[in-house]
Amino acid sequence: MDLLTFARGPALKAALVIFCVGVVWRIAGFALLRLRRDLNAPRASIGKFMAGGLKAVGTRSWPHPEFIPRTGAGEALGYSYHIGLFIVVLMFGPHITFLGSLVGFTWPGLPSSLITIVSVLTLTLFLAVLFRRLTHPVLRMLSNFDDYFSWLVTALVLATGLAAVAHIGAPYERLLAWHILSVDLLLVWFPFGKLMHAFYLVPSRAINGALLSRKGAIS
Amino acid sequence: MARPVSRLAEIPVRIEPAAQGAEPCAGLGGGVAALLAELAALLAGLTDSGRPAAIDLRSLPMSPQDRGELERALGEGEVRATIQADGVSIVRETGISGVWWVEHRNARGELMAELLEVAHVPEILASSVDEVAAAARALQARLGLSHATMSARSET
Amino acid sequence: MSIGNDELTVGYMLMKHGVSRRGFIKYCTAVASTMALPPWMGPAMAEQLRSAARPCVVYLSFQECTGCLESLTRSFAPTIEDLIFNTISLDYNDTLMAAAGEAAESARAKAMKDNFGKYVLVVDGSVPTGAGGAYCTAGGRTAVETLREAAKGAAAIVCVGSCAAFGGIAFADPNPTSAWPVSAIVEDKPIVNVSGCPPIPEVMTGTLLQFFSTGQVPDLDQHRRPKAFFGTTIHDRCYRRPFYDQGKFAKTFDDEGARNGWCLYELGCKGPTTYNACATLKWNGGVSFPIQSGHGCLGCAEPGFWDKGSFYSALSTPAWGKAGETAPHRVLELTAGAAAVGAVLGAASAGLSRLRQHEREVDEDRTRS
Amino acid sequence: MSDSTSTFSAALAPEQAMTPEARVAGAMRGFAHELGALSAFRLESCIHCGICAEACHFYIATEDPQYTPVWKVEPFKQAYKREASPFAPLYRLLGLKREITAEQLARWQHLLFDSCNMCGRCSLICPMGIDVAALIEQARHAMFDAGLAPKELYQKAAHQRATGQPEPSSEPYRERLLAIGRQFGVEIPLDKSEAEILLCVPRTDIEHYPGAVAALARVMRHLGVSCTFRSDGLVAENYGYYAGGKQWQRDISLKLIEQALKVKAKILLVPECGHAYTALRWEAADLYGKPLPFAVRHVTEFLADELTAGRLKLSSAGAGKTTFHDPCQLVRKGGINDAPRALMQALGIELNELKNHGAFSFCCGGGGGVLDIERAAPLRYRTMENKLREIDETGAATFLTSCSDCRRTFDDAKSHFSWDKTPHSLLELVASNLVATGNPT
Repeated sequence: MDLLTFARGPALKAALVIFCVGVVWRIAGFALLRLRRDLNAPRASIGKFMAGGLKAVGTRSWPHPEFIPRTGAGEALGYSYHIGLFIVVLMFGPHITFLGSLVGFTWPGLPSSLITIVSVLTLTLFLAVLFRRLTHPVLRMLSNFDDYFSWLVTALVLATGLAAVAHIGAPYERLLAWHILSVDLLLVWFPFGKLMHAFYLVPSRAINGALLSRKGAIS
Repeated sequence: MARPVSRLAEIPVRIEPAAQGAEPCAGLGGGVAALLAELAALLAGLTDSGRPAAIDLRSLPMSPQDRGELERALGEGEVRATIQADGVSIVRETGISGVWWVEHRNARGELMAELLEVAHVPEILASSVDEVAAAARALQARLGLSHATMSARSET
Repeated sequence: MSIGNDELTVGYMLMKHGVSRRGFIKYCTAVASTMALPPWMGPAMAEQLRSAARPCVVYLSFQECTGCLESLTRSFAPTIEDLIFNTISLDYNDTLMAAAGEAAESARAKAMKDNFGKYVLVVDGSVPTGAGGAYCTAGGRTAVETLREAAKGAAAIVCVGSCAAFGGIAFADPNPTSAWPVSAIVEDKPIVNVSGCPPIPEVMTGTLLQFFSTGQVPDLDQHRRPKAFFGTTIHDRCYRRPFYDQGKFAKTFDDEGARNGWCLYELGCKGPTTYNACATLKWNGGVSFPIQSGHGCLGCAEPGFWDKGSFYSALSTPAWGKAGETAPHRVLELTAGAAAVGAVLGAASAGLSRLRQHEREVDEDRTRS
Repeated sequence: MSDSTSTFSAALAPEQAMTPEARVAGAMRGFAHELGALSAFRLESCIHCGICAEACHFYIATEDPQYTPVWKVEPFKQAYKREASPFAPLYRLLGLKREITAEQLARWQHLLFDSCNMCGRCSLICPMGIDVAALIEQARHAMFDAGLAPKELYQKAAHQRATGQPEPSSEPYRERLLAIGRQFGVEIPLDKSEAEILLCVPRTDIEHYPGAVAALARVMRHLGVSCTFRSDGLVAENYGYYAGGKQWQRDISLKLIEQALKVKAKILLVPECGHAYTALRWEAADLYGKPLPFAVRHVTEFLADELTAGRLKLSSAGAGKTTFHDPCQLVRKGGINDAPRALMQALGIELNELKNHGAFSFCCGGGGGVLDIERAAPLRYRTMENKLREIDETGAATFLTSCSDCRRTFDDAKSHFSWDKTPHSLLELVASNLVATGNPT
């Protein structure tokens, strides 16, 4: 079995299984901890606080104007590489074929040349966020193995993907195999590290938004 | 200006822009310039050491525009030869002496190879020593003359 | 160099068949060009070959379909390569030769004896080793025996087709005949793999021609294939490549994209991972090649091409297990099963945490009281 | 960090002396007690983006990374990963997260108490929507159980739990209250057996701002509502909340809850005190174990409602250019944003808002018990400078707020920095501009 067949075959299957087991394990593992009902009288009606939760999912995507002078640049950097990742992951033809073969439907993609430009930009932003994490005192202090490894795993996927598309450094089938292997690695690591925030983002914002709305406070 | 040009390679290659029409250096025009520079180097090699050389045109990706530009840059020379051997081959000297444009076609007229040869005469045109020898023997045989009589005649 | 006197040179034999020196130079120039050799190699090859002794080729067929030989003999028109191989060099090929039975076998023995250490052994087909080699026997001898014996005196072995080179279809899972490629049986001879199912005829002839003229095995890649032909992927040289770069893909074989000649990647084309010269040399004397005819590359020149998932699923898609294992509903079953396991583990860990929490609280109450 | 360690031993009350093992065990107990799906989700969600630092006035003032809000709960994140997270068995098995140590906890005392007002500004900035302040509150509970509450907070909480008032006074607060009534010529409703509204009073007001106490009595009397103070539940503050003693917080809250039940009150009216509002409005029922049978309201929202209902009329205060400090417990964590502004409008006040106002207001710097922690003063002053600058920049002559602790903090800054402004109570301003509505009392 050659490397590519291994990467997109047994390795991918195993990674997918580990991913699913891990993600559900992790979510169930904390969601089933005890949950106490809030007995304090709410200020807002249930409808209002549910709405507040939904609203927070959107509004927390960008800092409140009061915070922008201090955080705007940092958040813009953070979001821009995420947007880049989304474009590359979801809009590149071969990726759509990959995801489509798993879910059973496809959607239109973007020209590969555009995707290449976006991924180069995204990789540049990736280096920028790493640089920032290494140099910003707060980030350096907060960062642990998870932060750097999650960065590495994601950056590897991006870099190998770019190399495969551009045919740089090795024969295509080896680059593609490395790319898919790096995706396998990412899937395996996903449930164990901070990448889980992809699943947490919406409910976390919604819960905090709802709880603040329950008090009638701004979220 | 005063310094004499002693080597062919020192002659700067300038590409004449096309008389009319499209941008002269559009597309892969840079590739044509590089090709001309390589030819200049090969010509220098030919004059210095007598070493012939060739460039396989099929190995170079060229747009029709590039091709036109290359043809214009090289121009037409005086010699044009046709070889009939298992299909037609056409050998033309370009406007740059020593640079030959060679096309080989098979019996069905399909292009099999296309080269720019840098040589005094492309090897394929010249008759080879053994062929000449064989031909001489054949000719003598046709005339019914032995080798010995031939040489005796020339002595007298 | 006088060829007139030496009746055993290639040049003499070509001349006898009406091929002039210039015709031969021209042919060799074209071969060099297709092999991406330096242009001066063409005439040099021609000169060397013309004065070279008549080469001897022994062509053995094992577990094969004769497709490779078909490819070789159905190459365009009666040509120079046809002359060189079929007429001049070929001393044994059980399919093509007029002789049969004992006569054929003794012709082979004679050729091998006369040219010991010098002949080129061309092998077509994989070598079955199961059931004591009984799956492929000729004249009461198994393929393994025949191959081992023929390999002894060979200067080099050229494996023609993916079966001889990599085991091919017979080698595919579950490999019922325990078939092996030649390289698994013969280990002490230079081996050149000219893979493909079948290989391009010009690739076969070009490889042999180069060996005859230089007496040396050409530069080979990791799979022992001549780099001259297998140096780039189909995808690299594909005329549809711009559509790949633009992200324009045919989604079905009869959609607008297919009619417009867009890239067949999503229809399972293996061009990007297949090293062969189809996109440049093409087939049938340069008429076309599969992608030009609207079908993706199957990757037939690559090892194990039969076992790499569906020909019609894209390279970037998952491929595990048997056909249909990666269909969406099967993937859903797989992930749902995994998720159920995860849920059980998660519930267990939450339960454990709660228990530990409870223990600490009991501990707390005990401390209090 | 040796200096922190030395301060921590100095900052301990004698009854908090514990062995390191007992400290860790205590912290883990407190932590286990606190942990539920919600707090676990908050700990899970942090992506280490560091953005919360940019909301925190301690970080903004010092640019010292250790003041990053989420870093303040780092030991508890670590404990969570090791003890209760979904992969906790793996963490323990592979030794990926160490057990927290007493030394580590001691270091974090400074971060959890001295340099956090629990003002909740970080909870508003987090892009993942984590309520960081809620985590810090829970971490304080564990610190309390580890015997690591700062001694000022611990002692006041202990005293309040035992006696009802956070510190001894020359005369009991009941007497002080009556004295204030006599001093300001206002009747103090005290120890009525039944009343619709139970009143209480900030200790800070009794000690420092008797005018505010009188103002509350005056306004209530003006409105003619049935209300009373109760000698057995007089103090609004809850030092149990500050110190992190959850059980103590409950005991202290119960004093007021019991009195409210006793007088069959419909409303427990929280005076101008921010954290008292949080403790009673948003936490008391949970500690009590069932929903409270009465409403908990802050005096500003109560008065604003009276205004809307037409029962309260105010004359123009003639206060000139004015700015207002939103106490974080009321606006950001309590949702009381419009009430003080409605009152100020009724008072004819031209409000010049601070650059960061409403829910985005910076904390005064004294909240969360920080004002009481002596060693925290230098850092607190440093942090306040930004706030004072914002107030100055409005160019307002009058400076109002609606929390006596905020007021006390600003007063303290006034003497420390020789600052030229005096914080005033919005309630007092209301009390001095009451207009009769023909609603006889």
